[in-house]
Amino acid sequence: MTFELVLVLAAGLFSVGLFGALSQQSIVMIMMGIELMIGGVIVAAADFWHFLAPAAADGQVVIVVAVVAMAVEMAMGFAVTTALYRARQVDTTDMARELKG
Amino acid sequence: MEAVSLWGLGVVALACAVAVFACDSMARATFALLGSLVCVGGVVFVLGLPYLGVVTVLMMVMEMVVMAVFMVAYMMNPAGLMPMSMLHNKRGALGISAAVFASLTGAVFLVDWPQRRGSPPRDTTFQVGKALMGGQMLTMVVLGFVLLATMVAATVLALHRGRYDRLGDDLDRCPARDPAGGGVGR
Amino acid sequence: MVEAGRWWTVLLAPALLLAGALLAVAADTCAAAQHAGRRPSLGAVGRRLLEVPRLLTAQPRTLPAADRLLWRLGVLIVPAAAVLSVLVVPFGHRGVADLSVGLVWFNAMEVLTWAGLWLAGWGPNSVFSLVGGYRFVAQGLAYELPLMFALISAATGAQSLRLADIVAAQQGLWFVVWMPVGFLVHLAGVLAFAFLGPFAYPAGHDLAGGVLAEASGVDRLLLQAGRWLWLTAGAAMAVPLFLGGGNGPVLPAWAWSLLKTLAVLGLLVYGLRRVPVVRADRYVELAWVVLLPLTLVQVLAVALVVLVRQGG
Amino acid sequence: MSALLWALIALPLGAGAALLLSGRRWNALAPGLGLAAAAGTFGLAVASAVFRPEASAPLFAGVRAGLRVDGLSAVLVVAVAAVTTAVLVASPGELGPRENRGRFFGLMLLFAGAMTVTVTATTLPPLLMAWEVMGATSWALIGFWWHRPDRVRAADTAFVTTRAADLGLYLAAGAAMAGGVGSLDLTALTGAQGGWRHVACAGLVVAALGKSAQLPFSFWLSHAMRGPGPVSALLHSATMVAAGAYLLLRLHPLLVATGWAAPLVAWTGGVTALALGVVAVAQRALKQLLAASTSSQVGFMVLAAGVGDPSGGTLQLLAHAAAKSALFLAAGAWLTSLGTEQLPALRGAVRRHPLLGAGFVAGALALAGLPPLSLWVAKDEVLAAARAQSPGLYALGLAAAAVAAGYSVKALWYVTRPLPHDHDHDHDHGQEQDGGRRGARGPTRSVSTPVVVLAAAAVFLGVAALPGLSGPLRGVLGGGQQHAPNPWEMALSAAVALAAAGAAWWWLPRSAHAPRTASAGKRWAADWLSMERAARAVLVRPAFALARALAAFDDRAVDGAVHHLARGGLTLARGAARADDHGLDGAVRAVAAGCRRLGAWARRPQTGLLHQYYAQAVVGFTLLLSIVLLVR
Repeated sequence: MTFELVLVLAAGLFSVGLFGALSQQSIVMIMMGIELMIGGVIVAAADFWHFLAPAAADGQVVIVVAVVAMAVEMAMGFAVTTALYRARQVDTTDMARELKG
Repeated sequence: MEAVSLWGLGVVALACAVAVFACDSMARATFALLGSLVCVGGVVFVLGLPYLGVVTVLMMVMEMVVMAVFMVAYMMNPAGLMPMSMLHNKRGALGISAAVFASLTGAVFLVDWPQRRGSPPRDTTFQVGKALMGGQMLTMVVLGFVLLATMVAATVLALHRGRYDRLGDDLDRCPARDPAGGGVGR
Repeated sequence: MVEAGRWWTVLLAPALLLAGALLAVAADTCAAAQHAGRRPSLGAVGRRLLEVPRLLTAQPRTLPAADRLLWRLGVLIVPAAAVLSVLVVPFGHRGVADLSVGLVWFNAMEVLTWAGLWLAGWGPNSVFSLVGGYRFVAQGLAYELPLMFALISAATGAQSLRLADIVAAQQGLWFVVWMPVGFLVHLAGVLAFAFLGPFAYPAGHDLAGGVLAEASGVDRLLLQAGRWLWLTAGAAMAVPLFLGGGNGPVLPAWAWSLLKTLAVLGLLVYGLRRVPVVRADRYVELAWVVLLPLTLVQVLAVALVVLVRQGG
Repeated sequence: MSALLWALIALPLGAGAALLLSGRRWNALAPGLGLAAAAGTFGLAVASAVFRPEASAPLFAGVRAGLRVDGLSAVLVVAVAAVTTAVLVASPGELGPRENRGRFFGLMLLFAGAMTVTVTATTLPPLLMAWEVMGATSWALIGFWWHRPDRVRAADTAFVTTRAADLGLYLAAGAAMAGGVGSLDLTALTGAQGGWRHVACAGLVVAALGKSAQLPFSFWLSHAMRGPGPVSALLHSATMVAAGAYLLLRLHPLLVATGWAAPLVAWTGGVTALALGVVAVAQRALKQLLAASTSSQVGFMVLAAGVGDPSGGTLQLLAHAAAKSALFLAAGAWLTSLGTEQLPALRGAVRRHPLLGAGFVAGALALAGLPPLSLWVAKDEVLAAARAQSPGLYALGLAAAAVAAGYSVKALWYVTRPLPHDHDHDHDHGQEQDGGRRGARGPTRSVSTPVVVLAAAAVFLGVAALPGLSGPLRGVLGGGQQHAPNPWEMALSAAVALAAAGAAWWWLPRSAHAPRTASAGKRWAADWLSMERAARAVLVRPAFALARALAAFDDRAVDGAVHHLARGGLTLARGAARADDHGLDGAVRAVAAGCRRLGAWARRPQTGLLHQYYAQAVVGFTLLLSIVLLVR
């Protein structure tokens, strides 16, 4: 039963992260939301690994990839934000609409 | 023992996750996120992946500290002293995430998961290491290149000065007038 | 061989750590006195130790809009992390907890200090402490990568992250002999995350104490204790990693460990006064441009040696 | 020998052509040249009459162009040449120096050449060609003053009528070819098989009657009088009208061979003689009177051809040619000098021009058929032959002779009246009325001499033909004459002629002053038996009606179809264009507008707001996920 519960935990983390990403205006908060979503993925991966395929290392590879993705996402996110901020003092997504249709 | 710790960590993680978007102070939000992710590391640790768990904690701590730095740099109200709602489309987001959560939990309980196949090896760290260096070498290589590309791209994007500004218009100024200090021979 | 100690070792380890820290403070006071030309005397040491009751009874200053929760959290994390990091260190052949990823655990706890100090800096809502916090993060970015590669070289040498295995791998030859760079970088790292001596930049006097500027009362005590505890923990960690832990010809394992730890601690305290405070941006340049390649080469060399020895 | 014949033909034709082409350039020299050519032709004619040359040349495949001067044609060739020379002598008087004399003399010589060829031809093609040239020159000469519309209309009427008749010749030629007479030789025509012979004969008869202005076709002769004087003298008295009669005389064997042709021709000739005689009596204009008399005299020739008396016919032809050309020359001269041809206006013309008048009187007397003049003798020959054929014909002939005497005396009466006192007045009146030629210039001698010569010929020719002396003439003509006129016949005809003349002379002064209440018959006769109106009614109007109908049909049906086709094409094109504009372009524009709308609509999700992108992404992924899960 714990398998499903941990998955629910993962879904919960993912959903809260999603809510944060969708509702927050500040770029930093959105990135925090995304970090939470990836955290959810990591929990799910560990759960799958632990309860479904412990013999194979694929679950762990997914976690490694997720962790790397988290790191890359944060690095690139802050790089873009820095460039954008330096260009126009923009710190919320609402102000950065240039790519509008 | 394992179930109790999992429950504990799960609840704390969710609480911290909610706290991230509930509290006004951005510092508190950041460290709530840190707390949540440390619990995630704990869950992974408890699920029999000690190395990945501790590495996750290690990485999350460094990330959150760096995020705190950026948060102070780019947030209008990092300390949350003037509470203002930086939210928009709250109802929509809530709706969507609730829907997602419902569908995921639905999936979790409806899908008949296959039985566990095989048993965990004695040393899971060795398993992942062997896999990354063996069967999943391609993934490792790709990750390596992605990280390298990220380092270069992030640096280029973040730097205010170009790579050759310091060498002057004719690229021949010596010594180079570099805004950032340091560098051999200067 | 090192195996997990019984439950009471959980209490013994912090006690030993505390004792070590006190010895270090005493040594430091003597060194300071000698440095100042006075004869080191028990009185000076006593006076130094009287700081503890003074801070305990002092009225902590309150600041406007201070983030008390985060401040308290920060101040607590620093010593707690030090204590938690020691749990993994084997004393002689017995350690508190023999984790398979003991090395990574120590590193994780060491990184927690970043969070703790930044929070301690952010908490009081004062400029000097915040700048102090930033200074520690900058210094952390500087020393972290070489330190990590130093630890990795030790782990590669022992082909395991478990400290027991690392100690076992040093039966014949201590790692310090063929990983000198790793050992020195580790010592520098210890000083750095204890922000003492050359790395006292975050708590620098130019910032009126930096992180410690607004700390008063118990907070200040905890922070100060944390610094010296981390120094002792670092020294204790250096022993199993590079100095063969409990291995030694005559004395029992724990005796060797103790001796080696005290030796490293003495070396460190001696070094505190010798090197001027290094600014973080200068040290980050040294660290990233010189130390990092060196440690990478070090890890490469160790890996090649291991492959050769295993292959052959 | 044939060279002589070729020369006889070539001289007139060549000279005529040259003069015609020269036009006004040699206006002064034209009369001299023309006269010289005519004289040359006369000489050659006499030589060819003596030597009787023969010539032939290959013309078409299997058909030769044969010419031969035998007895009959020898006489005619000489006659034609003589009359042509006489008329050309008189012409300069008629035509002023400002006229286009080159063209006139050229045409006259051309006509003479054509007439010579006609009389000497032995095969049908040369006859046909000459026949056509004669028609054409007659048309050109009648319409000589072509800038006068009425004269041109007259020439056209004459030309169309004769041409219509000439078609008979073509019919004959066709029938001959079909009938197996490949060589188209005139004498061989009788050999055509079966029906083709009748067709050929019919064609020839029609052509001859048309050319000789016999009954159904004679109205064109009244129009022919619109031409210049000499033209009437040469063509419409001696030669052209005689050609038809000559043709019938030569083809008498063919007429007899078909059986029905001979009596038909004979009776046509007789009736024409009588009818046209009455018409002549009813005429008030001198030239119209002479024209009608020509038709009736030619009627006698046709009668002779019908009853098979070539010598009588030829004698009649010669005598009539001489007499009638003299009368026409005189009439033409009076027309130019007195400016009128109306008989009352010509009262006393003889006294005004005594020499010319004498010639006119002699010609008229000969025409009347009074003994011992030439026409009386010729007429007796013909009547004798006719009596041998059938008494009816004899009676018809006698009546015609009487009428002939009548109209001749009428002309004589008017002309010989004493000059009215105010003769100048008449001149002016006549001039306007007739639009006459250049006014009161008296006829020169050049006109009088030929008239006198011709008149003398008319008189003395009769003597030669008297029974005693007719031997050599009959020898020339060849073919013995079975019916020599016995004396009582000659006496009877003389008596009839004298009685008719006396009666006319007695009756004329009474009718001249009586009020001119013309009876219906008189008016009918005056109007040339309204043949023209009948022809117009029978042929012309239906032809025009048919033409109009055809034109209407063509306009409405053919043009209509074409117009409708074009209009249909246009409407089709307009329809296609409209369809293209609305249908095709409309569709294209609609598609384009649709794409633009879709594009705009597709851009709506790109709001630039990051969180909305996340929302879209999440919704998208959940959909995908659900699809994947549900589908599998």
